[in-house]
Amino acid sequence: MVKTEIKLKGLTLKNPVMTASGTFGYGEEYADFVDLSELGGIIVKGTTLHHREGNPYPRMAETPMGMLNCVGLQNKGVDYFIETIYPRIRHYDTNVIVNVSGSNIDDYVAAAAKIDALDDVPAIELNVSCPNVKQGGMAFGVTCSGIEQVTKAVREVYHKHLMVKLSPNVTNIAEIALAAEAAGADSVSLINTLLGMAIDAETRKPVLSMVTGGLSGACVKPVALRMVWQVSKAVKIPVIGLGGISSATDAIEFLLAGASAIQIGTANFIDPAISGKVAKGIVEYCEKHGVEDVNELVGGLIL
Amino acid sequence: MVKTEIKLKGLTLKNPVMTASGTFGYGEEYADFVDLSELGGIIVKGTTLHHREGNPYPRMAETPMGMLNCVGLQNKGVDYFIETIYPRIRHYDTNVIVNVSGSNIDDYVAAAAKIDALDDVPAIELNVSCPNVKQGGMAFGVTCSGIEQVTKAVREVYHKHLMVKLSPNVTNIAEIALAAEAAGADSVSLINTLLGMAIDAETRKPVLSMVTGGLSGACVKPVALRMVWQVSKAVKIPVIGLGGISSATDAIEFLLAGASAIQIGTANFIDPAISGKVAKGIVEYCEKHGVEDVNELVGGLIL
Amino acid sequence: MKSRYLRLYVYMKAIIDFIIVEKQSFQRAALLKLKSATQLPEIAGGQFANVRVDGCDKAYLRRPISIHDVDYHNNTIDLLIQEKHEGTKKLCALPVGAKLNVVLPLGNGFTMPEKDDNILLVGGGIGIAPLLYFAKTIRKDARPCVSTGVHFLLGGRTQDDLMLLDRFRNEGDVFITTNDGSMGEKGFVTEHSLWNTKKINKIYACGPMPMMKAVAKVAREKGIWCEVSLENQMACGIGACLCCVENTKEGNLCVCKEGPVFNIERLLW
Amino acid sequence: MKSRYLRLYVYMKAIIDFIIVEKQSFQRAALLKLKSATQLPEIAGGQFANVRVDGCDKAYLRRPISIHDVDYHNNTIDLLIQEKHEGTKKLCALPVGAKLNVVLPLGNGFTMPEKDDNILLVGGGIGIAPLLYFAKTIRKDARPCVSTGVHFLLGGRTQDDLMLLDRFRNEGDVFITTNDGSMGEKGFVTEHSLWNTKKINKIYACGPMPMMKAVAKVAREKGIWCEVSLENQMACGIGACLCCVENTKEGNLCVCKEGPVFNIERLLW
Ligand SMILES: Cc1cc2nc3c(=O)[nH]c(=O)nc-3n(C[C@H](O)[C@H](O)[C@H](O)COP(=O)(O)OP(=O)(O)OC[C@H]3O[C@@H](n4cnc5c(N)ncnc54)[C@H](O)[C@@H]3O)c2cc1C
Ligand SMILES: Cc1cc2nc3c(=O)[nH]c(=O)nc-3n(C[C@H](O)[C@H](O)[C@H](O)COP(=O)(O)OP(=O)(O)OC[C@H]3O[C@@H](n4cnc5c(N)ncnc54)[C@H](O)[C@@H]3O)c2cc1C
Ligand SMILES: Cc1cc2nc3c(=O)[nH]c(=O)nc-3n(C[C@H](O)[C@H](O)[C@H](O)COP(=O)(O)O)c2cc1C
Ligand SMILES: Cc1cc2nc3c(=O)[nH]c(=O)nc-3n(C[C@H](O)[C@H](O)[C@H](O)COP(=O)(O)O)c2cc1C
Ligand code: FES
Ligand code: FES
Repeated sequence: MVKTEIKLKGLTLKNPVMTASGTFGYGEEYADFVDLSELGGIIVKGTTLHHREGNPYPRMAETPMGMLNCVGLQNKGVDYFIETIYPRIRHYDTNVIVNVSGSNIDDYVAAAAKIDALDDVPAIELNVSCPNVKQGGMAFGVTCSGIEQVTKAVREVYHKHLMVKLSPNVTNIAEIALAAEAAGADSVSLINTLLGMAIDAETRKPVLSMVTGGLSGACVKPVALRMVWQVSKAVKIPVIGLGGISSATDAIEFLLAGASAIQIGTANFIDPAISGKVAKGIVEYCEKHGVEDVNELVGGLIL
Repeated sequence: MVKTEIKLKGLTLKNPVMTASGTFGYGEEYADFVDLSELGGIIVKGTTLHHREGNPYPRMAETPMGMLNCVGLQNKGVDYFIETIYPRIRHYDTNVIVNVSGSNIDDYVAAAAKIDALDDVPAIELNVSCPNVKQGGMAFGVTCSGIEQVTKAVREVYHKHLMVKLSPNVTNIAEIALAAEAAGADSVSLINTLLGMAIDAETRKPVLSMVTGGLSGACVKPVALRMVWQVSKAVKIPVIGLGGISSATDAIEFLLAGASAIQIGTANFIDPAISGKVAKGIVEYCEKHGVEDVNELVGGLIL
Repeated sequence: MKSRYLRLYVYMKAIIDFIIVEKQSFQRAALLKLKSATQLPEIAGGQFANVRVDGCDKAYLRRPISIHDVDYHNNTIDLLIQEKHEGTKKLCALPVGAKLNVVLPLGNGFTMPEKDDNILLVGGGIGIAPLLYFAKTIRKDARPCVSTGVHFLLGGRTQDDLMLLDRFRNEGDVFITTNDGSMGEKGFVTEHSLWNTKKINKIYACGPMPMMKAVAKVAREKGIWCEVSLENQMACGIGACLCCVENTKEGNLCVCKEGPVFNIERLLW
Repeated sequence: MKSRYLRLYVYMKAIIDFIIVEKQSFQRAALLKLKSATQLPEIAGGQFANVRVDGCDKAYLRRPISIHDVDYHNNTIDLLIQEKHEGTKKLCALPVGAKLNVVLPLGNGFTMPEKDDNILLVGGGIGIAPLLYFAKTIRKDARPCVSTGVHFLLGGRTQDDLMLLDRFRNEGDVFITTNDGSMGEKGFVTEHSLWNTKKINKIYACGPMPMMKAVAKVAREKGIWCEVSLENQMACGIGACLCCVENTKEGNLCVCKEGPVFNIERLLW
């Protein structure tokens, strides 16, 4: 039996596979395809203090082995989440983690404090890296001082596992990760989407309503893997790797690069059963290669 | 007859299609496939003051709709170029542009000064963004002061068209472009490769000898297009767009986003005749859409 | 009523590897019959499938395609696919014997009519696809078929757009318009003479946006209940990504989950 | 001598859309016969083709494949392809009638032997591919064939690796080793008894690295002239990208352009 448990501070994952925020709804949407109890965790859709309608349609453009989105954090707000969604999903036999976003520090803090009170949510993922909202969002994630401020402020009110999600749209991601660590993050997750753009040559217009959007999917994997490697060499807290993971082999590569766990995003759209398959595939890899504990793979890159 | 001529300061392209440095050799390699006289220009392999052996093999990894390389500027040095290669290629009926690299400012300046003396080279492209060399290279391209220093120094000795090639591995590429403009660049070209990485899960080793390498090809197009758009809104000098261009439609998108001309890189490997096809395809697009002069497309994005 | 509850229970979504067992090619479209080795989930008229396009580097995401027909006995579904760009071209070029990975059934179908309804099913171009199976479900519903039968009003630019008319004629009366007059009455569906002669109290429409907007306009003018099936761009197809939203009176709703069928009263157009 | 110059002149590279006209499938390999509608450029033994893999999202770049045979009269080439990962699997799965876009001929072939040479062509695994056509060019060269004929020494792990032996027997004597002894002598090619019995002054080798290194070692020990064909990873295949370099006594050389065939004297191993 391969040991697959990953212990992070205050957060135990039964295996390293989680699903990425904004790509897995609230888990319910995938329940017909995946046994949710076979996942290490589910990170639900970005939640903000107040209701947000998100950006206008069109919000999506297909790109070579990837997609752009400018959803813009459409959600009904943290109170609606607590009252209506949380009761439905709190008893999943997996970690339910809430992705928290805001347009200013007070909003982040207020939303995080409300979620701190939910018994069955062991962690939040602080989204300081969403490229699709005008205020806040990515702005916090691209400077050390921005990330420090918001992480510190949330740290004061949030007492469980605090994961900070990093933007790849920066010159030096290791520096940003160190700032999050210094400000009290329990882990960092990366990458959020790369800022991109699509144009329709026929109409001469941008494809997306917001002109630019976030790039995700298989195409970003090489960049994500590089950043996970750079960050995991720099920080002491665990790193959660994501960006283009579409198979168990991809997941193993992120573990080897230094990720303690991984998230699957866009690949859920291509194969709604992929998260369960990756969890199984990691075990198969370990069996084949005589790895007794998945933790042995973490940072196991041979240079 | 569609007008396709693009006039840049001291550099007239018969059409907006050039080939990207490091992907088109010295043009000779493609002469069986493309009529070089049908191109706006050829940017030859990165040239340094001294001979460089480049990095060890393996230098390449395939990725989803893209590739990583860590060639590391293998070349025989500027003197060899001038003595042996230049005489062979100077009489091409197209612009021969030399891509110049260095590990320190003096080297850049010395190489640029030598090329300034070549009658049949109307421009250089300053490569301050190569991610595959330890010293210099990208380091200059990721800070405003770095790019300012090297551009200023080269500007003093180089009297023809000075194109500065930008790295996409930065938080704010518009800022970097403005620094290049202020320091005397006649144009900026972007993007160079995105820093990425590949791991072989079976051997647990990095695929590339240098661990990381530069990502190019169709997968990077959305990021490149976004950066071209951001930069062309910020600067007054012309912008040369590249990154993943694989068809005439892709090229049109870059023109609409604000590029005055484009370069084709990795796509040359997939179809060695693609550069000529793109040049023809742009004309066909213009004919179909009643565009009389390609310059009308530049920055023609309808918002 | 039992069938209603049954339905709610069985709309379980599945990922199925189908094999193409029959194929009929048209001008720029194809009809594919897909066979599943396992039992099909129950499917409502107007629901859709999300189809993976293997071996097409221009189609990373799945392609949403309406379910044109279902045969529970043989575990087959029919898809009627029009070539648009690379993804649908690749699908239309697939040979018999090819494998097709499909997620289904997705979305909410059309609302079943009541016994006394006078219904009109309006299809434009490839939008005719879901209407066939919907008509079949009406006729096969536990309750007796709507008393006046099923009427189809199908529109195309030319005769070539109107495929498989025999299939439709098997399920009801078929009225036709073409823009060029090459078949049926000349003009748009909304210009057909039946609007003046027939009694209609429920419209179900699927087709290009301008056509659906025109139908909705007619419905509003005449005060007729009307459902339309939207075709917003989708990424996940199951309500997870929020990419496919339609801005409605209730705010942004996912077309893949709350739709694709909407009563026009909910829409802002 | 005329043929020499002629060759230099006609090694023009071309991009050709071939059609697969014949196919033979093996355990985990396939032999494809590709027909061109236009005249083939002249091709030397040991040169390779760079093949685009359409409809495979795991193969963005072309795949270099040796030219196994050429028929200038019918404008066909043969490729012998072994399934490695996705790209070659897709190629091996292509049906007769499929289109294949190929850049050829690339690289420098093997050096033609002289009349009095005693030559041995050593192939391991799929490395046997280029040796067939090379042997044919030797026999068809303007000058009389090497006096002692062509000898092949072909090695595989098992019998299954040794395909198309009849083709090789048509061109010369065939000697065989397999690691498991299922065919020919048991052991590696370098352990075959012919090394002790035959007079050899030129070796041409193609196969997996360990095998080529072993052959090079034997050649050096015995002072025999030896060329090997390398298989470095390639991006462009035409000497433009500098990805495929082999670190040689002359520095980093492009295998696609300066090779794939190298005299072992130039190599660092
Ligand atoms: C619920 C629903 C049911 C549909 N039923 C059918 C059907 O039965 N038969 C049929 O031929 N077509 C149907 N369509 C339209 C079909 O999905 C598109 O024609 C197809 O996705 C185009 O793919 P492409 O690769 O050829 O075109 P591309 O334009 O290259 O596709 C690029 C992207 O845009 C999306 N897209 C393009 N056109 C449309 C469109 N009209 N609607 C939604 N997304 C689009 C694609 O899914 C893809 O993500 C339906 C669409 C929806 C939403
Ligand atoms: C000059 C030359 C001649 C060759 N001749 C033949 C032949 O006649 N028959 C045959 O079956 N194979 C031949 N090969 C090897 C063949 O190119 C590889 O097996 C093939 O590229 C693997 O592709 P893949 O998608 O299956 O594997 P993957 O491992 O998925 O390929 C990933 C990347 O690595 C490269 N790569 C992988 N293996 C090799 C390899 N052994 N050599 C070079 N590049 C590799 C691929 O081109 C691709 O870029 C030759 C290689 C070279 C360089
Ligand atoms: C449609 C869509 C919506 C997303 N919404 C969110 C979000 O609400 N919060 C967040 O932190 N990341 C969001 N992301 C980013 C993903 O969680 C993930 O970081 C990114 O897609 C890269 O991973 P992938 O390539 O595996 O998809 C979203 C991504 C997509 C494609
Ligand atoms: C193999 C290879 C070698 C390259 N060498 C250079 C170089 O010497 N100098 C340079 O400025 N850019 C170099 N580049 C970057 C390209 O010129 C181009 O900026 C990049 O590949 C993005 O464009 P593309 O996606 O069209 O390839 C190289 C790229 C590749 C793939
Ligand atoms: S397509 Fe994802 S929510 Fe509708
Ligand atoms: S593969 Fe590009 S130089 Fe050899």
